[in-house]
Amino acid sequence: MTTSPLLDATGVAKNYGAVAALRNASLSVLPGEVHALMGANGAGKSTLVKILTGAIQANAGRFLIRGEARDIRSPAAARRAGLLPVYQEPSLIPDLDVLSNLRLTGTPVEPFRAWVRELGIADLDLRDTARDIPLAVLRVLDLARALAVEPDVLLLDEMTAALPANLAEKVLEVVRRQGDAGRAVIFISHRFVEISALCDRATVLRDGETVGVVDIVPGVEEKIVELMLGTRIVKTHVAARGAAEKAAPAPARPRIAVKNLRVGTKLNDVSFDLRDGEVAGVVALEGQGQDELFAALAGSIRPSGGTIEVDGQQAKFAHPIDAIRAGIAYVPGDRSEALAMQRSVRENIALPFSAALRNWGPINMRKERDTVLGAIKRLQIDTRAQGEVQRLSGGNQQKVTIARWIAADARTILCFDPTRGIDVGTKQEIYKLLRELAGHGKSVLFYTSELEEVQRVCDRVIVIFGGRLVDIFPVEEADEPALMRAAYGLPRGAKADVGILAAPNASEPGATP
Amino acid sequence: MSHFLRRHGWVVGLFALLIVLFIATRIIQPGYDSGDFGSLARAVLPYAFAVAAQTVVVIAGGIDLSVAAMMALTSVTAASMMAGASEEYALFVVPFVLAMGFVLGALNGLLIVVTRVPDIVVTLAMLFVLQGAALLVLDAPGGGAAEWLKALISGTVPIPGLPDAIDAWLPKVLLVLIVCVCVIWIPLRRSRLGLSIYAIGSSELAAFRSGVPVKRTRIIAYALSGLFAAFGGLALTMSTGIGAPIPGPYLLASVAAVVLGGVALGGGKGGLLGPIVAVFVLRLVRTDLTLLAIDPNVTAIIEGLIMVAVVMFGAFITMRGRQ
Amino acid sequence: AAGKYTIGISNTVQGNGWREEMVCAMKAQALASGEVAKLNIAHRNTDAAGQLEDIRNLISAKVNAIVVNPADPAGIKAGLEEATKAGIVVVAVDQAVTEPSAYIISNNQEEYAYLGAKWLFQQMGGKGEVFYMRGAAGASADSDRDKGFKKALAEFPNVKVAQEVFTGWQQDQAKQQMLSFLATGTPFNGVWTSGIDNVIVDALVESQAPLVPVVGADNAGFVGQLSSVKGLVGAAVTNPGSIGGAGVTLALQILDGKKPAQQTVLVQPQLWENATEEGKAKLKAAADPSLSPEWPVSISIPDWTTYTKDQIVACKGPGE
Amino acid sequence: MSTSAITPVPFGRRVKRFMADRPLVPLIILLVILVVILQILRPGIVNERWIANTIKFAIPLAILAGCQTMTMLTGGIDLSVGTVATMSAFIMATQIVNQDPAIAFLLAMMPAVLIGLVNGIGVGVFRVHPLIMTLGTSLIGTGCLQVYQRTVIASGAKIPDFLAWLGTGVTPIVGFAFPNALLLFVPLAALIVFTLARTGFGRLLYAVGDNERATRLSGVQYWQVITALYVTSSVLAGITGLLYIGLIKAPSLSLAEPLVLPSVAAAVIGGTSIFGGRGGYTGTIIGALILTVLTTLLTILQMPEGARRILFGLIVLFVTAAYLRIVEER
Ligand SMILES: Nc1ncnc2c1ncn2[C@@H]1O[C@H](COP(=O)(O)OP(=O)(O)OP(=O)(O)O)[C@@H](O)[C@H]1O
Ligand SMILES: Nc1ncnc2c1ncn2[C@@H]1O[C@H](COP(=O)(O)OP(=O)(O)OP(=O)(O)O)[C@@H](O)[C@H]1O
Ligand SMILES: [Mg+2]
Ligand SMILES: [Mg+2]
Repeated sequence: MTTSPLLDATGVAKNYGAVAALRNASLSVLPGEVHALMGANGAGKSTLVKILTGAIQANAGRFLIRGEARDIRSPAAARRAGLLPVYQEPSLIPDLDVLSNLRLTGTPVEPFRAWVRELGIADLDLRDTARDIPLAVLRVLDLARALAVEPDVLLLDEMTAALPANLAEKVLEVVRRQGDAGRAVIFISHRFVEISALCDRATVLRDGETVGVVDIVPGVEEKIVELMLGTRIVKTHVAARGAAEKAAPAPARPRIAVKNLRVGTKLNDVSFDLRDGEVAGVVALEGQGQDELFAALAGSIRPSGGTIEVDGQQAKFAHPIDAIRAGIAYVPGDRSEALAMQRSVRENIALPFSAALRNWGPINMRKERDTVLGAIKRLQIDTRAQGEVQRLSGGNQQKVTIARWIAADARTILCFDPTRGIDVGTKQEIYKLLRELAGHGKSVLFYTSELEEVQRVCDRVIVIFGGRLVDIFPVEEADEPALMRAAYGLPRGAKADVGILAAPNASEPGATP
Repeated sequence: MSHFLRRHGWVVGLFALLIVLFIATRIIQPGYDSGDFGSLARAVLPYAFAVAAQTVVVIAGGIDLSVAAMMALTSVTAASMMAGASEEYALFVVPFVLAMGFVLGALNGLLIVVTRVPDIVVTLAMLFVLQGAALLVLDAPGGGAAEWLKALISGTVPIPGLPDAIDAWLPKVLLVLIVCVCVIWIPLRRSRLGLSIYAIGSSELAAFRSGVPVKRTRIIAYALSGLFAAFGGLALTMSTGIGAPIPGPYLLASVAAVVLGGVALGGGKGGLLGPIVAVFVLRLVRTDLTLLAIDPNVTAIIEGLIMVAVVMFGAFITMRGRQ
Repeated sequence: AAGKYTIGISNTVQGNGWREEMVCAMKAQALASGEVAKLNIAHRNTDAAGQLEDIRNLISAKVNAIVVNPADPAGIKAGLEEATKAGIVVVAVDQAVTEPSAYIISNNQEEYAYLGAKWLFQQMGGKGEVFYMRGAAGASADSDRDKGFKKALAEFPNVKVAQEVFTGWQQDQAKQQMLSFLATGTPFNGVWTSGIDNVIVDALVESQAPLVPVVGADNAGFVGQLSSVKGLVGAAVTNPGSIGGAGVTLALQILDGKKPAQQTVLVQPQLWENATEEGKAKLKAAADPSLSPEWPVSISIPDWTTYTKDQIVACKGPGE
Repeated sequence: MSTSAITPVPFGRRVKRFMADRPLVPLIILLVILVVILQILRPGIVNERWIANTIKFAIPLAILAGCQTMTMLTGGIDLSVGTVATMSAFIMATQIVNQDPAIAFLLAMMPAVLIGLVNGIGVGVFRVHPLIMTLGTSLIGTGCLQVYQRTVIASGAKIPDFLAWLGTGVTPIVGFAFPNALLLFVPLAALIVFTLARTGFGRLLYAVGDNERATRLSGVQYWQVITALYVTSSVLAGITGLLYIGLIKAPSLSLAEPLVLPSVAAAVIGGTSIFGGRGGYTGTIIGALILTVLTTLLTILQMPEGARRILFGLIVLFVTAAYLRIVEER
């Protein structure tokens, strides 16, 4: 290829105290390409993006933009250089309305509106305050805001991770067209489907170092995984359920019985059972009421109608403590919602032990240590950054949120998108863990935004659309097209074209100019 | 309309409360007239500037404990410069003192940014520093003020064509307040700088990532606070004709009015109108209590109760709204 | 007889024994006079600007007279002028005001300091080092007293100030300052205090330091100590809080048409010492252990107040 | 990542890291430096009597700063401690005149519990900002105290001997005069340190200050923690009031108010984050000692009052900034 790179970074290093987030990373992006940045959790992808966009300063590194050495000292400077990021976390100012947010960054309004519409959000009021907008929509607005100024290089950090399939699909379409228009996109994702559908090349990071740059061709996944994980063994088929497990007789009464549950206008007349020893998957597009369902079961919000029965007894949850007392634990999708970031791994895992008034007294330190260590071992949490949870990588943070309930020995775990933004290796571990829990007679309610996971982990599938229960069916009948159709509220058996995700291999990798 | 109410509901409610209080005042003291309203406006002036000073930094996500000390320092500086000086000299003193407030406010911001010590601690330390400086300027109340400055806040604004009965309800001091605040606030509110101040108060990280120069904006917010405090200091000198080195009760009052005015202490929300209306409400409550000749000690209890009750009520409303 | 006047009161220091006594004296005198229907009291911690607000509120309340302890002599001129214009009689107590139309009845602060300092320097034999414990930096009463102290100091060239501190009229701060000073081992021969006196004697006794002569005010606690603490030589200079009652009397006289000859009436301080038998007798007569230690014992001023001790201690005004 | 252990670390960095791991060390060094300066300015001042006095005055400050430390850990602040301490002290001194000591004590602690409860409910249930809530209750408390004062003018006040003994007394042990107040303070401080480090309640304070939503999802009931916290804080303030009246021996209506801002400063100097989630009580105690010594130092320097205040402000700022720098090295 003769074209000179649009962006070329070499020898990038960044230390956080004793932890080296990046050691010798490099990245070179050509005009018109969609370039994947891949790596396990904690490999340093987000750190590299932050450095390239001036959000943090590198300790070392050389940066060329269109062949010229540039020092990117602030987000404003990166913006001037034509580099625009969409970070892993939303970056709209929460208390300003969308319009003011646009004014703040000097984004032209009309192109923004056009992009928002293009990205599949029809009814956006620019005077809405960012705080009141759902997370998934915020991410799309972030993207539209970046697109509106037509950047030379767009950096998307796990843009699709928190998006429901319908929005993710739109995003992928738009991103691919960016590449076609001669601009460059740096695309971070843990989803191979997206990478192979979208990207031209991939740079793979491991432990803060660039370990390879590969062209995306069919079948390259294995190679990438090898690069990403080094010697780590992957793809053991943990998710397959043993025959013995399946043969266990169904208990007489369900662990949890939800009857005609209603939450405001978001959730309507939903009924299902959750049995001991099963993993039930919830499949839904973004904002179909699944948030409310989980929140109601976890005791975070009060339902406006219907009943929840636990072990045959009707339960009323006024506070999460009530659900926890009933043995129901909630693992939220957003880790920052679940962790005390400045406290240690140990304190975070042990947090539920101190919650009840009668446990406010002196702590039995030995007992606590043993329990916590057991949970850490079981989840293989990398605790090198023990002191403060905020220094752990995203994947390890997620493990801590689950470890807490393993340690507390909760009977039912509500997992809301626990694999969001987690690398394949860790994902496998989590699948295995959920199956194990079910094997030990626990019950799990599992929402995921990745349909493929449903097939791997769940026994039954509960589909919700528009706040109503669409269907409940055993996993054997849940192939991806069937799930997709159900998620769109279509009856089982009907045929419909639901976009590129349904048949990812049908689309060619984007052509290089 | 519902949009407007949702966003400005609190201020509208405060206005309603103010009107109710005016009616109550007329009932308590049927002779309460325009002259008394002028007195109220004069009492409000230093508080209004103090609260404006506090509001700007609170919106920017900070707090300024040095507001009252800054008012004391600027007040004694103005008073000692004008003591025995000519009337024209005051024309130079006023901008000098305002600039001084601006610079010292910027120093507050600079120290916060450079030392990375929490704002509440930096401004607490500056409270002592500014108090000390005020004592070095004047070790006892004293100094003087130019006659034209004092005249600026007494009397009413004669607007041609308007009947005197209405003119009488337009005290000059109210005009001074509106002009001084609007000249700074309205352009600010409409500028990118103003947006940036709201942005850093709402989420510093998001603001930084949106390309807002966070440090510079913070310094400017504190500088503006200093400027408003300097206006407050001048207001003190204008109304009393002297400068007093011991700070008045403006710090607590400013925090209370900011909260009553619907500005979230976490930053990023609210405006200047609410807190200023809140100042009128609090001052009028004070007047009513005096008119009712309520035991002064009970007055303190009532003022505390109002503060707590109104804030609790506001919290209650937001909680209900969230559910 | 039901009174006919409404009197407004404005005071800007709250929670200080002296000021509380002043307000109680005002109430008691208003009650005892029988001429007052209602008192309207604005009594709180504030500055000159706050007092202006209070005075204007009292004008709005249409009182007949305002008795004011000014936060600053010049700072409330505008408000007092407005009051006079509205036909209200204005009497300033304790400190002077610059508004010419106001009447003033006050303790002589300069004389207060001069009297005590002069006695102290004589006790010290006209030479030595004095620990000078002032009031609140920036308060006008403090700077007036400083004038008196300096005047006495000028008369005794061999007396030096060992150290000068501002107690802020706060007991704990004063005590800590005294203890720190004692710990330095600096020699000193006398202590002059601006009314924060009993804690100083406590500090001297507790740390077993030599009991040097101490000058304070006529606070109940200190007056008691002057008779009870062995070996303590000291003097209490009167600074009656009951001046407030005198202010009410003056206001009523003016309302009744009996204007005084001058605008300003000064109440001269007295000095009660325990170095002579005569002084001791005076002290004994004045001592009143039943009062709060922060209250001045001179709870009445002859010719000016007519209430009884029970009335001032009860602290009730007309209609309460 | 383990390579950093192999490369030699420069000495300066090593010292800094050593201090960062033991954040108390720089504070203690500062305290010693202040005492040395004092000794140089006034040779002979640092003697047994001075030490006893300094400790006596630092203790009430340190306990109130403990209230600030605990509330600051949850992201709060308790500005009502001054009023609460004053109320307890004043009520004790006036009720002891004609009440049984035990009853007087109970009466004295009543407003403390009440104000703590109101603070806790306001902050924990109604979610009022702690700054506003505690300011409001302290205004109300002051008003009530003044009304109360009217009712006891006739009966006068008295300082119970026991409190005077506790506040001002010293007991010579092996030739050194130990202030009796230590009898109260040492167990109290040990209890606070233990509570913060080793009890469920202490854990919750840190966790709530760090991420309240996370604690809620873990089953923590915020209002319970906050109410218990503010009641504890108020009770501590009440006890401080009793100790302080024994020290000052003069009941006044603003007795402990001057301690409020320094108590915040002491907690901050001691390394507690005003935003919550970080800090501890040992640092606070040293912070209180530093402030007390600093006050003495400034008293001794013959300077105008204004200059002294300027110096005080600058030193507080400088110490906090320097300390932050050192601890950030971690
Ligand atoms: N502020 C910080 N302080 C200390 N260490 C940090 C900080 N931010 C990141 N790290 C560390 O740097 C490493 C790289 O983190 P980074 O967030 O870049 O990983 P990532 O590749 O984006 O992972 P993920 O896929 O989980 O998002 C991790 O080991 C992390 O613990
Ligand atoms: N401090 C602790 N350290 C370690 N594990 C704990 C601790 N407290 C409780 N656990 C464990 O957590 C699980 C549930 O805790 P929970 O608080 O419900 O028990 P508990 O009510 O404290 O029981 P009990 O009061 O009978 O000891 C149990 O397995 C228990 O052993
Ligand atoms: Mg990342
Ligand atoms: Mg990460």
